[in-house]
Amino acid sequence: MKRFEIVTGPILVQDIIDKVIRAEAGAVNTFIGTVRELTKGKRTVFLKYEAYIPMAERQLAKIGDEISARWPGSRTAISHRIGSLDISDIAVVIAVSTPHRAEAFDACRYAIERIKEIVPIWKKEHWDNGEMWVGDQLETAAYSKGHPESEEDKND
Amino acid sequence: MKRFEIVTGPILVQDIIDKVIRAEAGAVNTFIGTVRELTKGKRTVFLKYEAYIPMAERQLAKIGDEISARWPGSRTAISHRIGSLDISDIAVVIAVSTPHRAEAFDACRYAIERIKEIVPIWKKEHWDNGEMWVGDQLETAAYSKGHPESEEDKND
Amino acid sequence: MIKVLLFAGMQERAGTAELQLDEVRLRISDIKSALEKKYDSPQMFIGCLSAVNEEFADDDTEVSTGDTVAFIPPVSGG
Amino acid sequence: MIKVLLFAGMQERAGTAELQLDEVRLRISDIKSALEKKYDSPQMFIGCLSAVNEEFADDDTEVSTGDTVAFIPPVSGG
Repeated sequence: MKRFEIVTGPILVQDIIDKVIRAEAGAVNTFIGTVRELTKGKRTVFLKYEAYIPMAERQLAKIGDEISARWPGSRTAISHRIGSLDISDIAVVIAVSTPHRAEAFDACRYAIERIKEIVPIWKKEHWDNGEMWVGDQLETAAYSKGHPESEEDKND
Repeated sequence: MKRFEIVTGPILVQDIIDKVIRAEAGAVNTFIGTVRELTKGKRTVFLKYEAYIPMAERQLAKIGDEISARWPGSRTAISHRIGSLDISDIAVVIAVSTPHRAEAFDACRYAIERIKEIVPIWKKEHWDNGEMWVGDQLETAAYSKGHPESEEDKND
Repeated sequence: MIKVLLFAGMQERAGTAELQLDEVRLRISDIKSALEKKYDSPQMFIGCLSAVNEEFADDDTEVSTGDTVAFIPPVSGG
Repeated sequence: MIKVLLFAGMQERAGTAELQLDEVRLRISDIKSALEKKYDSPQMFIGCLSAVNEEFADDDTEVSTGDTVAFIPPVSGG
């Protein structure tokens, strides 16, 4: 059972939860990132995620190690999907189990923030009238056929 | 589809998530409370939950209303199981969807804290050598056959 | 008639989940006093909330025939 | 031979996911300079991190035959 995975098909939330439920745990927090249709009024048609797969899985496992060190007694599982995703499809599922509830929230929150910092995965938004690699607006004002928006709006 | 429910059988996490996933949402946070075997070294054999069902469902819906008011654009679903639960069984599932991730965590956290404040549900712990209604130690030093512990340890 | 519901440890100690009071009109505080006497348990409502028809209510709330009063000991769901 | 991997927009602009460099030993900064020249794109590594054999590395890191260098543009998973 691989607890940190990049997958190419749909993610079943229960599978990820099953990897962390244990008799010692009283709480599981789960974060599910889905494809949102509208970002500041702009309509996403679909998304494409790409990853540097072996490094991404290694980095997800590293996040799990960081969480274990910071929240002793916790267990974490993360699956991130790549490829083409439609609106409402699940892109990422994080599950963290802990003895008590406060740490489950904190650790899961930590995981999603770290994913957005250190895991080599990239999202390309496709709109009716263009497409753009999110986070890539630096060099690509010309490349992007759509409207770049602030980093904060797009990357969550 | 009832979004705020007291149920007597197993809760399927995916069912609760399905009640809140929408095209406008990019994030779902889920809290799953499970029966923990050990609390401060004391071994729980099973738990029993009881509720004032109609009022409990009304109060869960009220928490949903509070969340909608505080986090516009969110949607919440909560199912709490009552009856006898074994170790690792799911007692409660909360799912909150929001456009962006920060509010999903905050709103879900708010929901579980409010459940522990305003929803008429009671937990009775059964150990090898006794049993006790959690939160009831005030009058029941004699009634409890086991060791009362601090409120904080037991009720999470 | 006023219906009174008891739960959890309070229910076990009273040996019943439900009581019927014949009075037509009562304040919550009156009901508490009556039950404290009935069960010889002057502290039985410490930490306990009250609800009338599934909404929280306070000691001064008046209830009348047809109402359901519930006493809510410290909750421990979740 | 040193393998270089490109991703996302960087890969699309370069028109390839992978390059092979014949050198036996290079610093990351040397590779960056060579690619900036090759693609006539002096800003192509702005905001970009580097990894050697799947671990983040800095510009001074030396790589040699058999190593895999990956350039990691700003990530946007989650």
